[in-house]
Amino acid sequence: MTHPVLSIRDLSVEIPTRHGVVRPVDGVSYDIAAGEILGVVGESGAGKSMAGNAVIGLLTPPAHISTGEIWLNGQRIDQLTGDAMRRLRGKEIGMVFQDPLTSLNPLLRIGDQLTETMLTHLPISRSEAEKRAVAALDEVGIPGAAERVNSYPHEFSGGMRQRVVIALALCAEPSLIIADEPTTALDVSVQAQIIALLRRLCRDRGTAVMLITHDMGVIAEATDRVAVMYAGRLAELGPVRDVLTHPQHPYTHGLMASTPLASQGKSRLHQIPGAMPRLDAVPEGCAFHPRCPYATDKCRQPPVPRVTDGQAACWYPLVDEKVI
Amino acid sequence: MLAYIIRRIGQSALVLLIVGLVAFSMFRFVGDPIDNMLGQERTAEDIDRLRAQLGLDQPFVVQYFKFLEGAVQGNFGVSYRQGRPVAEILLERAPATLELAAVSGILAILFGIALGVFTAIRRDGVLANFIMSASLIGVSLPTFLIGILLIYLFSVELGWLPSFGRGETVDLGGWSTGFLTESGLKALILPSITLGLYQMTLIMRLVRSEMLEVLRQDYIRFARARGLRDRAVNFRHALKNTMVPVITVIGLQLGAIIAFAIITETVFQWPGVGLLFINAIQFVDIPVMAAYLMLISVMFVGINLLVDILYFFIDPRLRADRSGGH
Amino acid sequence: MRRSIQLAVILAALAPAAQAEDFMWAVNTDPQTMDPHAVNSTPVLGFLNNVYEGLVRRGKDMTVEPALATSWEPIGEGEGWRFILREGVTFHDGAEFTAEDVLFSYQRASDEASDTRSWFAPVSEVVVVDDYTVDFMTTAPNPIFPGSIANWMIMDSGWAEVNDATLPDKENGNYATLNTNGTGAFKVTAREPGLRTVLEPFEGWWGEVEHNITRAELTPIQNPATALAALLSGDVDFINPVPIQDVARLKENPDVEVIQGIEARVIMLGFPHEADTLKYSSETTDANPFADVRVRQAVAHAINVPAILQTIMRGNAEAVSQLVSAAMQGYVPELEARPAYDQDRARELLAEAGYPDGFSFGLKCPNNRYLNDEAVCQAITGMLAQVGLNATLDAMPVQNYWPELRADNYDMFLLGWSPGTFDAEHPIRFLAATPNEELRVGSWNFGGYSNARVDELLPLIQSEIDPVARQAMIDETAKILQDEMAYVPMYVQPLVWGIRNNIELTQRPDDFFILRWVTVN
Amino acid sequence: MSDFPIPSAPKSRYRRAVESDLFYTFKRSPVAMVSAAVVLILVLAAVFAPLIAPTNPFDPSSLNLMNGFTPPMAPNAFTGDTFLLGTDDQGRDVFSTILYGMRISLFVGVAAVFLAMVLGITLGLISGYVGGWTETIIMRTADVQLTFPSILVAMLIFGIAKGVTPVEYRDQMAIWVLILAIGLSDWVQFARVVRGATLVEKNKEYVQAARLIGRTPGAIMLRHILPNVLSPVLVIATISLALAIIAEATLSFLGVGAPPTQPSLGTLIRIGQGFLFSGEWWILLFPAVTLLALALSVNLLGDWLRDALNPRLR
Repeated sequence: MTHPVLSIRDLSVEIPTRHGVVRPVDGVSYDIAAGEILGVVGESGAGKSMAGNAVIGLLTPPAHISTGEIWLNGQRIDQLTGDAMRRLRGKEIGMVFQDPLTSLNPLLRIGDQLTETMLTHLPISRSEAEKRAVAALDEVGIPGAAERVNSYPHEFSGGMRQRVVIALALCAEPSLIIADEPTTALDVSVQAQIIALLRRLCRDRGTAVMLITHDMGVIAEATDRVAVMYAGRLAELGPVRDVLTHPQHPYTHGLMASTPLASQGKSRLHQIPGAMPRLDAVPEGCAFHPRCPYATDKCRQPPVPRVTDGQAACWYPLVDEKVI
Repeated sequence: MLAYIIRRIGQSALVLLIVGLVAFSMFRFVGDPIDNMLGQERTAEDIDRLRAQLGLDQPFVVQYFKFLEGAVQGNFGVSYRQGRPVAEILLERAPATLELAAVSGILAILFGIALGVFTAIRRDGVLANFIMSASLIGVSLPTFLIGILLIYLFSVELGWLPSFGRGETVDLGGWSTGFLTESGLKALILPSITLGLYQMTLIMRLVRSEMLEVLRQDYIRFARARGLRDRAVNFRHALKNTMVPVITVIGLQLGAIIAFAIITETVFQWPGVGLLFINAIQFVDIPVMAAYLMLISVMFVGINLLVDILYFFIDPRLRADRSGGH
Repeated sequence: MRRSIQLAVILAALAPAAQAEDFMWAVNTDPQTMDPHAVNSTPVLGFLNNVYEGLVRRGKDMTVEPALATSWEPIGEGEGWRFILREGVTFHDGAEFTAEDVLFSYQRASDEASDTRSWFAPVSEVVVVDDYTVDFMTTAPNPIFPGSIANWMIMDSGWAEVNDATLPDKENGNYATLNTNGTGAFKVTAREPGLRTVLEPFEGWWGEVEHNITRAELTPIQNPATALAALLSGDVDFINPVPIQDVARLKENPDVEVIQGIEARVIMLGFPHEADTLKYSSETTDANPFADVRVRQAVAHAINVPAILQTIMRGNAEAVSQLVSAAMQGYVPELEARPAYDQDRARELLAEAGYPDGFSFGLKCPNNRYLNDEAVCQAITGMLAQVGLNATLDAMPVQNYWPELRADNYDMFLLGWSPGTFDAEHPIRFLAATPNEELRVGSWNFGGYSNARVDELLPLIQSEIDPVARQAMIDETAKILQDEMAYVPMYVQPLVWGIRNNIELTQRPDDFFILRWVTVN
Repeated sequence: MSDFPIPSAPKSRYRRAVESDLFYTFKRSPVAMVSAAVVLILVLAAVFAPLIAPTNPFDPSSLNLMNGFTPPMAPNAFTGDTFLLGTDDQGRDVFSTILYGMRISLFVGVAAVFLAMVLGITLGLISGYVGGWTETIIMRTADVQLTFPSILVAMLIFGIAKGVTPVEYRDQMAIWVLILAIGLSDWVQFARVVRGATLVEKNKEYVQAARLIGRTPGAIMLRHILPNVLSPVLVIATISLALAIIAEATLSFLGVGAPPTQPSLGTLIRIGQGFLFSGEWWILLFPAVTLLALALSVNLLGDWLRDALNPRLR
């Protein structure tokens, strides 16, 4: 039996604040298989990045995992201690951040940053690491990689830097990549290239990818499956084609409708009334109910609807006809 | 780079000239040197004669340019008080101040950076918080009082360390050093703590806040996300970036150390240029005051320049900006 | 080779310095020059008294005693003084001391470039009679002449010429500024201005050695607390001065001893006798109340001198009623009584003078010249305020103070005066005589006090040889000054030295520290 | 952290939130609360000194010299008077002197910081907003000022002021000169921070928009940019206050401080250190402890404020 590369079970992250405990990630479960790209989508504050940070063990205190389990390649990792977790980072889980301009240490040559990462995780010599660094840069499409290893980050353009970041994330050959809004800070013309690069590299290596984004275009283009998050909870989870074309959750539906891509040909964009609740004021029951045109009393009180097999977290999932 | 340095020196020189002029205009308010040069039984005629001899009857602008004329040729005049060339006196006194400043500076930098890094990494630790609060005591009392209290405790009550002076010094080709004798080293302890404490606190707090700032940066998170060891993250990545702004301040603090040496040297009767300056004020020894201010200014300009050049080596971004020319 | 020399130097420095009779002492002011004729100040002359010698010197009780002259006598009816010189005396460099050196030193010390020329104002001519006899001719009979030149030091003429130091040079300095060649009991072996000065006994000294010092080192320490700490911790053997407030505590300390004497310096208040108006008054702007003797007397009555002595001076000073202390020649015992502390009397006098409600004015005061000068002025401010004299106190460092006084920027000022000649004539000449450039009198009489009878008496006092007649004239002058309250003398500043308990020494009232009277046990 | 809720509510609500956050962290920090209490007590004591102090130490006519050197809580040997914290060499009640001295120290400190703040903010705003030659001149002056040690600047100003002040006013001059000297040697860090923030804010859309609709530069600087730099300025001001109080003490050691007839805490310490060895420990100890408590509390508050507001301090 093959394990999924990553398996998240009922994961919750809590932050104690003076207004009580807030839960930016609340009972989230999903798997990612080898070579699969899972898109995690949602508005700002929906808990997408927080879940990613929880997986790689970089939650900023006082945020912490309160319940749930995280399994990586059959090993439970949410309870690992500091150093054991550190060994996993980079080696088993790579991460790509949003802004390539700030992700690279401005004072170190990119070659040094690459070799440093490899030497930390791989039993290779320095000269071997230097060789691999050039190869890694070459692989992500940096022209003249042999010379460019000695360059400093500021000598690259934004797109090139994101390629360097990807090379860094992949250089110790992890089995999972968490890409947190990897294209948001880039020019539109470069975005597609980076997505294509990420996709190609992961397909080639069989790396699982958690692609966190709020951009439905990226989702449509790159992912195999998609998880929609709202107010820390999973709203809907399914193959990208199903979710995009037959959204079951009214929120997903609204999200699709408000995206130019999904509303091709329509003259005006749909808008979801209201705003996502603040995390310290998540309403009872279904968190989406104040904005949902279909909400009933059932939605307004506990229990909270959860995603089940092939079923969105909604008491009244939409059927096809309701798509505008 | 060279053009930049030359421009910097040019600007600084202009500023120095202005500072010098302001300083010179101040001298006549410091007091009148004549009374210290003449005894109890002087007459009004003696006073006028001596004043004319010293050129003090001329407008201060004229005095200033005369001073500049000499200074350019390395001649700072003759001390009213000691009747010796000022340059000679300054050279004689400089080693004491420089050694004191060096020891205090090194203490301040070493402990300041170490404690700053520690308190930043252990941000919420009990010990770190205690160090942060305790360090404020050092900057909440005036330096002179700290010095006097140290003397009281370690010299008078405990008798461990000398209460004043430099101890035995050894002359190494014109440079008198206190580093080579036991009494010289002992004599350094209290003054360098007194002088370095304030700067250490400043450096420590600055390093801490800069480090905290850096630790929140994406590239640090990225470095952690790559599984780099804490030591590599904290020192190789974070500390190096922390040092960029810290170096400027350290440079300025080195200057401040030399200036604050005035107080420490007075309290410990440390025979350096600071004490010389205070004595010069007391006796209205204008040539010494002028030369001291010039020396300090030149030193600061030098330190500033050095800091800039150091920047250049630490931060590759600047290298690109500046070598690119304007 | 070079390295080995350096190593030797280092080793020598690391080796413990010679023990035994090393004597370390600290003063608050470094002697600013080693030239005995360049600066006339106590720190310089006091220090150089150990290195250079004069024809006469003062003993432990300030009496004039033979030094380089073995005897002296007046010439004729007061035309001058004849000095018989000591034979067989050599300078530190081995040169022999003769009358030539005396003549040379006279010329050097009386030159315009010298700060000591006023000592020789009465001298018309110096005649070398033979190698060991010198005559000093004076313009008028001068009974106190030998005593007045006790601090005049003899320099070797040959040494001065060879080293191009025939005249003192205050502005630029010369060889004699840093180097010495006297006949005294000690020679300077190292001189670092402002840092330390090292003395060693002169083997060839003519006198009988009383001390047991093998090496002595002087360090200036300005901060009083640091100096005291140095004494308490044993880093130095002797400090001068001891802050007055620490005397009582030091006396309890078994490791140190306090030596206390009365200094010659009288602390007094001065007035702007000549001014037309007050400078710092908020309401009395059209008159100068201090021109009225009753106001000056009111001031004298308003000041509680015993309280100042009790608290600020901690019982270490004595009240005084005239411009010289009782230890000086010419002191007038009959005038010993000070105006009593009497606030009612003070108010009465003010009312009589037309100021029943008092007035406001400015009091200038130095803050680093006399013992606790600032505290004394503060206290005076309070006392005067209690009788309606509201002083605004402006205390400043002495380098700003004298220019202020010279510019007449005061309504009242504090002054200390120590007669260099130890004679009552000295303050009359400098403080009481009407200022006169030509006669070289009244040069410290800032307030321009003027009394015809005093001006008349001064030259007579100076030339009177008969001690009784002279004293009568001094008595008369002192009476005038006290009646007119030209100054308000308050107390004589104490002299407080601190020593480690293994030291024995003698304190002289002129604050000169004589190293040859020191014994280290 | 990109998906943490950042309220996009109007500015006033944001400000309110910041303030209530401040209050919240304040309540959770015992150090901050104790420091604030100490500062409050000391400031109130200083402000109401004339009401609290048993005597007025600045009134020379009320002093009895015979009360000098009375130990705390013990009757004077001559007058029988008793003083809570003893008396100094002038017979002044140490407790009253501390209260009045603190008034001067605080006044000098606050006024100097205020001067530095106004000067620094103005010059910082101008140099950041206007740029060009104006900026070069201002910031170069700031560099020089930074390189020149503050105590020398202070002594320089003191010297000049002494010379140019008319003789009649020289007595009241000392305090104003202290303010000027400390303030002038302290404006640079305000200017630097404000300039940096101005450079950032100036290019933000709302400022661009304000410019487009024809707001004057002055109005833009005051209405839009200034509010954004206030929290770092507040932190610097707090820490500067502590430094200014200490600087005043240091200057009085060098003889350029408040006059002894109207002593500040620094002057009291300078006077008191003369009695360290003589046994009258109370003349030094009480003012020193007061100064320590004051400066330390202000420092701790500043420290807490810095962490609470977490501004980028440069």
